[in-house]
Amino acid sequence: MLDIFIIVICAAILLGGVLAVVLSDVLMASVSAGAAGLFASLAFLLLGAPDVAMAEAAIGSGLGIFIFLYALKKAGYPGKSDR
Amino acid sequence: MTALPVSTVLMVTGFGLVLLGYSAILIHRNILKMVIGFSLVDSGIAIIVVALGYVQGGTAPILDADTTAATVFVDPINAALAVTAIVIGFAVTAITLAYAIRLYRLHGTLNVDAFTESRE
Amino acid sequence: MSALHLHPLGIYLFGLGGGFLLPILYQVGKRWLHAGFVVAMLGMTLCAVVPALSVLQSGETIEITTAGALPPVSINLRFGPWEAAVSASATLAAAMLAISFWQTIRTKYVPLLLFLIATMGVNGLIQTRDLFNLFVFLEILSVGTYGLLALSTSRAGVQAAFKYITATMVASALVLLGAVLLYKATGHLNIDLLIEAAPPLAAPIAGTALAMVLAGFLIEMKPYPAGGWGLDVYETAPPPLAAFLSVVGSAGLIFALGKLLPLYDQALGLLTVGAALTFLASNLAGLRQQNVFRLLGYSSIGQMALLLIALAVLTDIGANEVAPYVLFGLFVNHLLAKAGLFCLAGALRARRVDQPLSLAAKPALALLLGVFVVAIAGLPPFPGFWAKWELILQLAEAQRPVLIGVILIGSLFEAAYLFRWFFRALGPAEKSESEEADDALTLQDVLPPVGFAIFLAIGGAAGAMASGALTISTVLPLLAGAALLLAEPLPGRIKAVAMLAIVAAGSLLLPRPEGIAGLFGPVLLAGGLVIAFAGMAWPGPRRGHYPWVAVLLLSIQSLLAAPTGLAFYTAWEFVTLASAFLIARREAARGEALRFLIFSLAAAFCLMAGFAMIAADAGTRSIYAIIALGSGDGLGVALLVTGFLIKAAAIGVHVWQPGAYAEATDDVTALLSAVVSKAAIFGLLLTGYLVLRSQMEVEFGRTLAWIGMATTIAGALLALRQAETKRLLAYSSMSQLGYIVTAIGLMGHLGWVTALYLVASHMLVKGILFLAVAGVAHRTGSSLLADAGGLLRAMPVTAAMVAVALLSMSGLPPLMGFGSKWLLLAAMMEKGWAELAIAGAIATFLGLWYMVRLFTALFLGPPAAGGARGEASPALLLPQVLLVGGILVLSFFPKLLMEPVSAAIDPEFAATLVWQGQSLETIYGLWDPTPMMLSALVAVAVLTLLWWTAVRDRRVVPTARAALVSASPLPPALMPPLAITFWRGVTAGTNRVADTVRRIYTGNAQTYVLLTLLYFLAVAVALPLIPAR
Amino acid sequence: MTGRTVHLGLSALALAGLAFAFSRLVGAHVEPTALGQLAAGYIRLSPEELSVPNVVTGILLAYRSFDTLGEVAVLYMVAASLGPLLQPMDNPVASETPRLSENAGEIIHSGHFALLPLIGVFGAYVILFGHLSAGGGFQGGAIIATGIEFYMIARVASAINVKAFSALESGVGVLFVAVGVFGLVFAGGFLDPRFLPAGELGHFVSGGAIPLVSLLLGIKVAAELSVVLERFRG
Amino acid sequence: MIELVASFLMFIGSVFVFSAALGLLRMPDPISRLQTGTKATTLGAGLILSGLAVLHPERAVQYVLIIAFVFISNPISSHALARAGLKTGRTEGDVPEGERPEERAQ
Repeated sequence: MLDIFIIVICAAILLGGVLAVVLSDVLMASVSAGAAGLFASLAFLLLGAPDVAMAEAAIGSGLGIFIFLYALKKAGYPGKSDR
Repeated sequence: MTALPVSTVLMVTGFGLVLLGYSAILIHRNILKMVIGFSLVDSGIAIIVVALGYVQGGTAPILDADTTAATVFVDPINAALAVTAIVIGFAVTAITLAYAIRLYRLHGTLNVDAFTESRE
Repeated sequence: MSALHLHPLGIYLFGLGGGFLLPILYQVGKRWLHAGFVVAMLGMTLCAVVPALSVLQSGETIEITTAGALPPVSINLRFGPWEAAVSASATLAAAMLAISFWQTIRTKYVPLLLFLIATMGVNGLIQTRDLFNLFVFLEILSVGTYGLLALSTSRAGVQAAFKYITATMVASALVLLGAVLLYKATGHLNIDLLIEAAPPLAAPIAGTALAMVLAGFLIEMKPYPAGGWGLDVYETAPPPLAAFLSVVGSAGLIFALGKLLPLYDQALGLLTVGAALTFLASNLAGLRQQNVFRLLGYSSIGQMALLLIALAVLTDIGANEVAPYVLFGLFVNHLLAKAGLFCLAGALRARRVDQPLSLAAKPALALLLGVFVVAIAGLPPFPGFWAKWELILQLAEAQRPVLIGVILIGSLFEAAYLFRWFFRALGPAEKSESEEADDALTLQDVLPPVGFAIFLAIGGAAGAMASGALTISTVLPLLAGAALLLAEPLPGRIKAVAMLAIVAAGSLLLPRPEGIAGLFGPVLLAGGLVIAFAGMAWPGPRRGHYPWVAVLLLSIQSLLAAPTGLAFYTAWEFVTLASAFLIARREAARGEALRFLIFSLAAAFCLMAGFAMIAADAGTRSIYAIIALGSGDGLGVALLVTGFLIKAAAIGVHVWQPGAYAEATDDVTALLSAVVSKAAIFGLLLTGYLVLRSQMEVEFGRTLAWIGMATTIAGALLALRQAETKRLLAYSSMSQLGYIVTAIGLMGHLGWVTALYLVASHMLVKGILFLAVAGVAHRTGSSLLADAGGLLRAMPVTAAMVAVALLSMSGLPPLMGFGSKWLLLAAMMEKGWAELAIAGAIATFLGLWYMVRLFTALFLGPPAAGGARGEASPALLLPQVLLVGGILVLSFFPKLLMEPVSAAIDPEFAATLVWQGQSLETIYGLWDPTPMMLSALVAVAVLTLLWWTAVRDRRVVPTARAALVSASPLPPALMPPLAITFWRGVTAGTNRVADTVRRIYTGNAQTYVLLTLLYFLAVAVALPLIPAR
Repeated sequence: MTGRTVHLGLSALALAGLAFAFSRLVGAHVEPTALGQLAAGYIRLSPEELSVPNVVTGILLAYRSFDTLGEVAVLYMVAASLGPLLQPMDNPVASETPRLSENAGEIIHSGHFALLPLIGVFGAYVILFGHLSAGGGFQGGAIIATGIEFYMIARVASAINVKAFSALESGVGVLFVAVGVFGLVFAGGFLDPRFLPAGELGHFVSGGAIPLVSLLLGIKVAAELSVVLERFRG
Repeated sequence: MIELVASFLMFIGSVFVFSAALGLLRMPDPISRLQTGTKATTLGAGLILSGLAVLHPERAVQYVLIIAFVFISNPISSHALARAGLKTGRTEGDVPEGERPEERAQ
């Protein structure tokens, strides 16, 4: 049972990662990266690392996205994409 | 079920995330995308660290009422290291973003190719 | 633990506690902020330095545990002798840098606290024994740096900071992953336990992990080709911050790598190769660098790579006894000198390498900059010199000639670009007065560099003591120089007298050499003093002249008396430096001084490498023991001979000489030509002794003799083409030294006696000629042959002096030149080298020709337009008279010289030569001189007749004179400037390679990240492939 | 653009190389069935020596608290650096989007009164019970910082008093170091939490100074993260 | 019996959450997506948590707290999102032509 969960979660993490790389919109990309982090914290929870899960959820994906959003605003978003 | 152990699946994910992060850093010219790449690398490393500490059938290394001698724990050291790594990763991401903003203010662009004033 | 007892843990308490407290103090008041910073910085420094002293004294390691548990469970720190030494010096340097940083950071609390915590981070990197903790401290240093880089607000500065962050993030990610994977593979994070477990490099997990950690730390040290981001930061950061990164930060990084080194026993070769590549490439790239700070960055990276080479190689060859001495010497040299350079360059607002900074007008600053440049270039008396010498000798013992080559070539490049900058900086700046006023230096600007220089001097003395070179021979020249430096405010003539007195008295204190050195000693001392007396003719203050002359003359005495290779080499380098600085005193001569210095250093490095190989072969470092053993190392001897020949201006490598002689001040030229050039001859003679004992005598001699003869002829031909008196004499000097080299190449008693005779003769003659020419130039205001003429009446004494010198030099009877040429031809015929003898005769003829040309141009014919206003000054004439006296004495009583010469040489030949027991008179008797004598006399008669007829016919004289003065011996097409073309080509080629090397640094952050990743991959691929030694 | 092509080609090479190295690592990975010696030691020692059932907290706040101290220093340095870094520059090219001055709306504004106490309580719980259950200073501090972020969203116009927050984090940092020194003076070494009584395993008041350290850490992290957020917002 | 109730609650909750996910995917514009996402997940999460509370009555208080938290935070956050969308003018749909439900219906 754990296996299936983990595989699904991992797929979600990787999907988030791929989206973060592929999406040309920086806002979408940063949110995808945050989603990957959120799924990662779920995986941590399942794998017996609740402390890490909390840290990742709160710091890595939670506050991480916030500073990205602020940075985007300061950097003139929505601006031209790099492609 | 599946032949792969849980921690291997997680490791593949972690390394995959690291690779994705580096590909973002190397391919995208937008420095904000590069920073996103770095934060993906950080997440990936955290996943790898936790995966490396996983013990088959292990539970969180927190002793409570239902802990018995037979209880298997996952490695607490990896968890501790992962927490440290996440916090440091966040800190470094924040400062990188600050530099990205600074660059944007000075140049009005986020394109990394524009930032080559000193070279050779 | 009592409060008074300083413990290294205090570094962290002061660092963090102080760092945390600063914002509060800032809100209380700025004064409190400053006080807090000073207390914290001081506390940290004391907590590093005081325990370090006691640890170094007792040799006992302080182990620091945290959390009340023992190491594997908790993190522990170690404060052993190594840690103590590096921690203390790095913290001290940081504290000194804080002074020069003060103006920039005092108003804000953020840079202050970052500086404090970053310094603490460096200490942590040095002391911690836990791998993950190492990562944490690495991050502390990195984040502190990132924050401090916010101080550079220029566009390029912000860009550089961003590049720096991206690249170091890759590096620290590698370290982190590697640490965790190593924990997975071995179950340890404690470095001692990891080393004990010795994880195999070939294992999939442990091996990759080790590669990650190694690559991470290597990348942090900005290796070629993955270090461009570091250079950008060095270029754009505030200088004290760049200095901090370059010395304090690097100290922590290389120490961290060093303590992990036992994990990489198998990979030392890889490390060496990588570091050697970095060393060579960054010094090569530095050659083309125009930005001063980027230049210092290249040098900095090069120095760290050198340290890494030394670390890896000394570990590899197990030279544990000398390792601390070499490593710490190199480290502390870089630490102090580079920090000083960055601070000083910052204080002087240096930007571009070719920008003059008016340093010649600010002697104290020039001295300071000179100290740092000399130290970085690895020259005595600074710690890097002693360390590098020992390193090269160790490498030679371990049979690593390629590595020696890499180190010396890289060092040569480094010296070249640093001294180029230094000489440029001496020049007068094009600035208005108000700008000058803006540039006034504050105490904070000057204090740290002065401190670094003082520590360098102390370190140099300590290094000399450790290497056994702290003898009176090494110290006395420096003391004399320093004493005269203090006397600089006095009037010039008083300083001249003081200098002569100090040199004369000092030479009595120096050990008295024996054998041929005992002959060279008094001759060169007397000649040197006499010529140096001519300095009286320059009445000005002549700042910087007398100290260096004293160093020069005394060092030559030390060189002659040197018992060991190190003593010889040290004195040799003192001579080189003193000569270069003397030449560089004239602004117009600085380009030539640089060329002189580069060729001299190349020569010196050849000597160092050659001696190292021979000493390794012989197993001793005493010069005379080596000669007695007769080493068989062919490459070593070849290198020695090359080195000495470069300094003797042999054909092909003579290009440094004419310009330097022509551009230097006149009395300096006289000293260089008459006295200094003899040091090379002395070295060649020593090498000759060595060769005599080994089995390669014949080929060596023949080669040397022909090189010498080619030099003689080429020098004479070139002298004939010169339009300037000093240049003519310079080529004549080259030509005459060629004779001496030929004589040494004869490898026989007679040849060597001749060589020594020629040494004395050349010294006297060239002393006279250069001083005479100086007198003429003083009076006529020009050194062109075309501008002079008809001075016979105005300057009769000078003319007489030149006539005597002319006769003596061109080998006409009855003066001593005749005797020497005579002996030389005799020796050649005795060897059966007839071709050489013919060539020698031609050379003699050419020599006569250019001397007659000089004399005619100066003294005969109609008086030139400028005209002379009387005889040269007595200060110039008196030395000439004394030297002429010497010529006359030696001409008429040759035994005065011949007998001691023979006596000095005889014992050396006793074992190998058939000359045993035969006196010089017998030798004369063996070969009939009559035909030679007759032909010479005939030639003289014919020439005199020609001259006489020419003089008598008033119409002929001007035409004949003009023809003689402007005549060219060969059509220019037949004398292509081969050597100059060749060296130009070498320079251009080097520059082209340097440009190619630099091109990889595109300035793009993405490129740098890519390069760091590729660097890691290269390490990962190479690491398991390196075979076990 | 040959330079770009070369860059992309080499990037592909580097990524492929990394992928290969990583695949070797994954291939060699064997999931263990038991803990290593050191980890097992911690599981045994943490309850015994420290009376801390959450071994991760035991490691983070006691055995490897030197790491934690360093980590706090990193966060602290970043929070401090952001001030000068994000200050408006003298020579900007791009102009800033001005900060919104209007309020966030009635619903959010009212909502934050309801939610903030909840978040605060949860954060405090995570901090204070870090030694007994999952959590600790870092995590709790981060949660509180999220609450503060929420406050920032709800009250767009209000500024966080950065001065007060940085004074708070500084003061707490000094206290942290002081606690470390207490450990040095009254217990086994620097950062040893056992200068306070160990208490009974599983009780709230137990684990020596670990709850205290956790509290300090929580406040410090919360303050630091808030400063970071405010700097980015401002 | 308790397990049955709990399972039922959780199953219904899952259906709601699933429909929310479906809605997020299929709805044409941000406002509609928020609408489905918020309402359905709030209810779904509430139901799942109630199921858990039934299953573990000893921790019922905590579950109730969580439910309260979700019930407050979900609407607020989606309101904030909607408002932000409105302010920045991003309320237009971005579902490609031919994929929109109304087009499909024709």
